[in-house]
Amino acid sequence: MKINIKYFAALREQANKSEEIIDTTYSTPGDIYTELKSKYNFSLNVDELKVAVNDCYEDFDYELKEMDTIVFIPPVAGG
Amino acid sequence: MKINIKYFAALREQANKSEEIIDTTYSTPGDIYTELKSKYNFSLNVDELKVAVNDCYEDFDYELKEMDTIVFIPPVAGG
Amino acid sequence: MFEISSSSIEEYKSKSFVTPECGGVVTFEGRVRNHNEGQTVESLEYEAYSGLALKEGEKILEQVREKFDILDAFCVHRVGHLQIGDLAVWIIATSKHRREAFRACEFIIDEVKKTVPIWKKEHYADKSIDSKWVFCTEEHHH
Amino acid sequence: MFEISSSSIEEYKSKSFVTPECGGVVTFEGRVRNHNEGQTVESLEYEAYSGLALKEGEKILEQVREKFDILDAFCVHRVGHLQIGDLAVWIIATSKHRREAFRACEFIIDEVKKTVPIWKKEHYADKSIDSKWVFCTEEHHH
Repeated sequence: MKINIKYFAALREQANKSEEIIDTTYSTPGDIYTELKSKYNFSLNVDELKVAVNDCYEDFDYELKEMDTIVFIPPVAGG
Repeated sequence: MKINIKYFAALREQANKSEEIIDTTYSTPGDIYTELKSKYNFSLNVDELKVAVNDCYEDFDYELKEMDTIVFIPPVAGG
Repeated sequence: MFEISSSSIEEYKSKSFVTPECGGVVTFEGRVRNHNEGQTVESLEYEAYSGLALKEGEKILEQVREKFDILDAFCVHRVGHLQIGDLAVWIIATSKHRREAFRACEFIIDEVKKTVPIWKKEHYADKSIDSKWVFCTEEHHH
Repeated sequence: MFEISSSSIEEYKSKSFVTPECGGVVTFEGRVRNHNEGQTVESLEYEAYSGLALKEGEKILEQVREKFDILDAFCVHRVGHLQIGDLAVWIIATSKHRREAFRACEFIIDEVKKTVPIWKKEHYADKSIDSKWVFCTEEHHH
């Protein structure tokens, strides 16, 4: 299944890209993060993150569909 | 004893003047207000007012000196 | 600093109070609104006993510096005949951390209403109602 | 309305949000300060996930209208590379009575810091310290 991933802040720097389309056998954001964490050596653990699918907050066990867009959200620091 | 009186807000309108020098036998702001209240028919009672002598808040039994300046202060409404 | 002005105070809003250590700036604008206690207000007259008002205003700003960890605080109050929407009082507080600026700004407007010898007379749209000098009860004007 | 801007947001400060029934206006400016947790900060980079940030921002402004008796509320957040003293966020709340505007304005900045996907990276004067993406702990930045 193809999934679009966008990266921000620390994750963007560690992945060294802002966006990519991955082809994965996993179907939840939680499993996909585990896969990407090991690939890019992300410093943030999954319990430090939130996840958005198609610009809405969702759970890490949300069932993804082909070409959904995922954003893993590091702790925010606006203001 | 000559005392300078300045009037503001409702008192200014009721006295129909902003300032005057009076010659009085009284020596405290409290007694002078009673005298002026009866002269100008002021609507405010002394317990609704504060008093300043020479630009400082003082008590109504403050002992006045020749040519002190008194202001009787109606309830304030700034802001 | 506490000031009283007989002309528009809108221009104060563009003055900069920012310093490098300043993280938060809170401002309060008190404006003339078109109603009060069920009456349609047409305009307001503000009158100040300046000699004492400036002293009392400065006293409030001294208190606020003692009570809160702020960098700067300033207040200007308009006097004269004001129309609906006109700026009557403008306050700014700056601090490293935002909480202190919020607390300080609100403290200043609360105290200004309580202790500074400034009065206001309301003129009403309904001309059968006499203009009157209003007292500052809590939440009276803004 | 909630906005995100990649250029200076100073000009928002001169926009008028005043209506005839408005008595109180409270604004908050969050600015880049020159220090944080003992370090001398030289500049900040803000990055936003705009698609979600705008939705979350609007949600905060809806909440604030439900919780407080205000007339209007607006927030704009800057993104990009900011220098010391630059305006990072600007908020305005207008109301009939001042208390509601103070409460609303503070609520907005508190919630923006908690829920809107915006991040900041601090660059330090001491070049031996790596720039880092900081988390928003209470009273972290302003």
